[in-house]
Amino acid sequence: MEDFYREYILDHYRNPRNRGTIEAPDITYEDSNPLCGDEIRIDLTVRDGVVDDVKFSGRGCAISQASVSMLTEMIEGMPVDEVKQITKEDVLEMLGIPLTPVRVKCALLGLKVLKGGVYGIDGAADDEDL
Amino acid sequence: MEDFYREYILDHYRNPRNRGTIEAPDITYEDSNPLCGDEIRIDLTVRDGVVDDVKFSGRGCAISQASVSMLTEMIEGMPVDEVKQITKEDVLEMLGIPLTPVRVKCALLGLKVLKGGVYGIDGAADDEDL
Amino acid sequence: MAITTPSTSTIDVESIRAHFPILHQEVDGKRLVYLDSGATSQKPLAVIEAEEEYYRTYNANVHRGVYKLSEEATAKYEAARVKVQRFINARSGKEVLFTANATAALNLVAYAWGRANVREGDVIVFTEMEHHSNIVPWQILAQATGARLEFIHVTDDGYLNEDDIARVLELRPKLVALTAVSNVLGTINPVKELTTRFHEVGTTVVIDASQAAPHMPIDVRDWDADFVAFTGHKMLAPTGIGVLYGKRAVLEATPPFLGGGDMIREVHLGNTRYADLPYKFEAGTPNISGAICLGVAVDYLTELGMDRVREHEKELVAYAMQQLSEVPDLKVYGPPAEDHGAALSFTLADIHPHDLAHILDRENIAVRAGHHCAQPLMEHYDIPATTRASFYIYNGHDDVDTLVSALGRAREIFQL
Amino acid sequence: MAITTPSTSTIDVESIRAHFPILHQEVDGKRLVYLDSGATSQKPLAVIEAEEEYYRTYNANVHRGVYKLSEEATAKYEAARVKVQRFINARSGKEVLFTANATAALNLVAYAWGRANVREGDVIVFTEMEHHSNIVPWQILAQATGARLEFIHVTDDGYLNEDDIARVLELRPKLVALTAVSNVLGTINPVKELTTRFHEVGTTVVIDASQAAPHMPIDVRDWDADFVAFTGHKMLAPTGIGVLYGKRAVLEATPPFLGGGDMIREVHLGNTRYADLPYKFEAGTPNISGAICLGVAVDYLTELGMDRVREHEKELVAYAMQQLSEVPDLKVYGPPAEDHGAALSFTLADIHPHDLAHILDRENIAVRAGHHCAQPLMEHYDIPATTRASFYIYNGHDDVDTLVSALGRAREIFQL
Ligand SMILES: Cc1ncc(COP(=O)(O)O)c(C=O)c1O
Ligand SMILES: Cc1ncc(COP(=O)(O)O)c(C=O)c1O
Repeated sequence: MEDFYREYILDHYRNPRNRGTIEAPDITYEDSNPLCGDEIRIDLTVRDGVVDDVKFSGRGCAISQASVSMLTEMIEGMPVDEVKQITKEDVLEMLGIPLTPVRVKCALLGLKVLKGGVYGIDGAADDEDL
Repeated sequence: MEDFYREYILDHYRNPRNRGTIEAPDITYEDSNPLCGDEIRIDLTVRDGVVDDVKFSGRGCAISQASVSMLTEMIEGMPVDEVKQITKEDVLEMLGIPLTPVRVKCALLGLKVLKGGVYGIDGAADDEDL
Repeated sequence: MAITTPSTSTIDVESIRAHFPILHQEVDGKRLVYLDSGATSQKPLAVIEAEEEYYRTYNANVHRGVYKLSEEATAKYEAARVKVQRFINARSGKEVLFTANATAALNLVAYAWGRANVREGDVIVFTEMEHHSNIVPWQILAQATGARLEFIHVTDDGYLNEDDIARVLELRPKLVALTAVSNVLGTINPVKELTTRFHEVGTTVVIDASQAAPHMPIDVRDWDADFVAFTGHKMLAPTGIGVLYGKRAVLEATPPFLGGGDMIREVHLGNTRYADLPYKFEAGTPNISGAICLGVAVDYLTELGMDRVREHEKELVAYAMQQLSEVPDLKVYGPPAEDHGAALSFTLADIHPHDLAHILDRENIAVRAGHHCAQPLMEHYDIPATTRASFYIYNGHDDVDTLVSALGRAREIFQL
Repeated sequence: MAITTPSTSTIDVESIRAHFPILHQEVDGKRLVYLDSGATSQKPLAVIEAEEEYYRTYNANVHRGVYKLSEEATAKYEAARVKVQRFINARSGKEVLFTANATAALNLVAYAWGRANVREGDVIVFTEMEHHSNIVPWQILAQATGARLEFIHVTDDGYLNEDDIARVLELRPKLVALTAVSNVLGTINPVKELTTRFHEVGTTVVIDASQAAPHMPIDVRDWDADFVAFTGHKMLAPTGIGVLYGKRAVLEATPPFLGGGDMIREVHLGNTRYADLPYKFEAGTPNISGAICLGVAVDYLTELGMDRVREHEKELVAYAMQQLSEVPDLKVYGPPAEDHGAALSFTLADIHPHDLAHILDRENIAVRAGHHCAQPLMEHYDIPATTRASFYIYNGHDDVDTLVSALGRAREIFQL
């Protein structure tokens, strides 16, 4: 169990990075995990094709919150084209903990919202197409 | 099996008594067995509180047809008040053959229609209340 | 009548029967000759045991549980959806909705799609050979919306009337409801061809595959129909589970039907956002064990091979038709074996089908007698009822032979 | 918090557990502590075996068969209806309709009764503690008809807000939908009293008894509500079977909902006459084995005695509340034990319920985490979710103790 709720996961859960909203974002998207109700919104500003600022809001479990918090750290300063390339596997690797199918959904909610944003509404809102 | 399709049952099936309709009946009623679709109509004339003439129409299996045929014979000349007293058991005894639950419904369709008629529409149209 | 009698059956009936516990029961030393699979099929041990395993080892509510049992139940439930998807060759599991039975599936279309799309004066078409479950929902829809009903009648030899088809096509109907295989006449309808013709005039096509899915390969992509309904209990699965296939785009555009748990994304007191497909149409706790067992049934049929199932039944129906043609005063309904599914209806002289079924039951032969939930068809042929023998993978020539000799006995009892 | 701790429990949990095969499984040497019966109950051997027996020995379609198997299936199916009738003290089997689950039952009312009776401007009331299945159908109905929704909110201690009740009574609503027992707060609502008050202003009363029927005696005649819905899988029966009770006169006056086989008396191409109660509302092949097994479940509960079930759970919930009150940072929702059903919701510090349920699962404790299909209630308390332990006849003090010590472990993991 300690494997799972590692120090850094709890740290991101209790001290999320980039938490908040952006007043005039270039991209904003939100979605929820229909099965648990957790919801996440991500706001982005983009300058010269690169993520300039990113903030997230919403609530959820330690896994979904730590995941989105780490994800925002990862994409700060990243070209949007590269953001589009981020895969499930990248996120799961970043988290670095073993996950059951249900918890994978928690872990990927942030990515789902991010992709929904960078591809434009409905772009990749679909689990299967993620 | 010969127990079941006795000579007189087949006789009533193939040579039904009182088959037909009455032009200006005092009482007419029809109903069907919703589960098999068999339908029976009975027309009656009443004089001085006594069944004067009775005819039946419709179609069905040997059991339902024989039963209604025998029933019409039974009630010709019977006071309507007595007709109202006829019970399930009377009909089953009249038929004189062993019946499974499904076939009991066939056997009692004629009585159900008769009761529906003499009690007035909806009077005893209900299996449970028969 | 065309007869094909291959020397070897492609399906080994004896080895199949070994999988069906109910067939091993005897009454008065007579084995059960079950010829009522058109009403409901018997279940192989694999299905019975899958149900037991579910309740003994991993029963839990699906989708919302974080614990192991619930994860396992959810995984198996969703795996069953994928099995069904492959069985009918749907593009995605999102196109496969679990319902209570075929009736619930057809009503889903009539209520959800129907109320959103059908307007006063629109034409709704169904055929004279439909099961009541593919008639009454459209009557109720027509009453609620003021739509007009039009019918495709049948010919005396059990095919759809081509003149009627041409006539209703000119009306550019909003919807046509058509059975893939008649449960009374056995007629196998040309679903693909008719779907194409109706699509050409902009008609939404609903196929009742209740008597097709258990008996022959079905390919919803090839058919191209908008909706396809069928029912688990006729294809080796338990009662209480059915399927509605819908084209994804059509389902996306259709509002939900039943409201409740699982079909929502967000509920507030005053309004609600609905879930994605397929959950939008699956309100409430599903029949979890039923769906899982339908998956097992589909595995069983797939392993057998639906082509072989069809070959087996075609041969058996041909044999039955030939044998029955030798019973005096017996009349068989429906097309010849090559266009004929697994249901065979007949009448015998003036013996009422109820009496006939009763007599056959004394020989431990189970057939169905009645209108088979197809009263308009009975009206067409002006008969109150038929006796129906319907076949499946566990039936063989011996069943036909037992039936035919019992029919002789019925003739004696009725002094024919 | 009021605590009652009788020295002897009225139910012998150990002997009950012996009847539930699933409870005998261990994971890593830890026995299953199943605290999610509010989502779905486990099944006793009697039910599992009844299902197996059905498919092994007398599976057949009901109502229309003349042969032995079908007669037996029909007799057992109808006997199950009578068992349910007695269990809820309905006047007649005609008042007991089998449905797929509680959700289908509530939607039946919303579609069949609702579309026939609710007009633009009418008021429909439900409470803030309803399950989505008793919310969304009324939202859909309101949208379709132009009716207005009004709500009875809850107080912070988990009761219905009396001011709201008084307020909505003045609106003389067309319909009120009310849960007998909350699946989140555990609140046992005064169904009889509220039914009387709503009847006085002419309101039709729909009771969601999904969390009541499994856990306490219910008497629909005493309640006097017009409709009562509940679901089999929460009361020892398989998935895919539910019940709608309706007062006979109300059901007689209600048009049918789903159209299809079995619910008809006579079908012609253009029109149909419907069957009598209860068949008018049971279209298509029912969940035959599900209904029969619900009958067996009802037998099991009746033999145990619903009064004793309630006593057992009241005592257990009181014990659990007391034990949980000793866990730091833990907050329990809902009323004290005497007004509290078998579901107990709580939050623990800043640990998200999903994480908590996950940690408990590692100890082989099954609880539910989430909004429990009651999002409006979550909004009321301004929490995203709760963790819910829900009890049943096979739970005892040992389960509570295991839960409490695992909660201590969760605190450690989360460094509280
Ligand atoms: C109070 C309440 N009502 C309705 C339901 C819905 O039951 P089902 O999902 O079986 O339709 C549930 C359970 O999920 C419930 O707890
Ligand atoms: C052609 C056809 N359609 C629909 C149905 C209805 O199936 P179910 O009763 O399982 O809903 C049946 C069987 O009864 C059928 O034979």
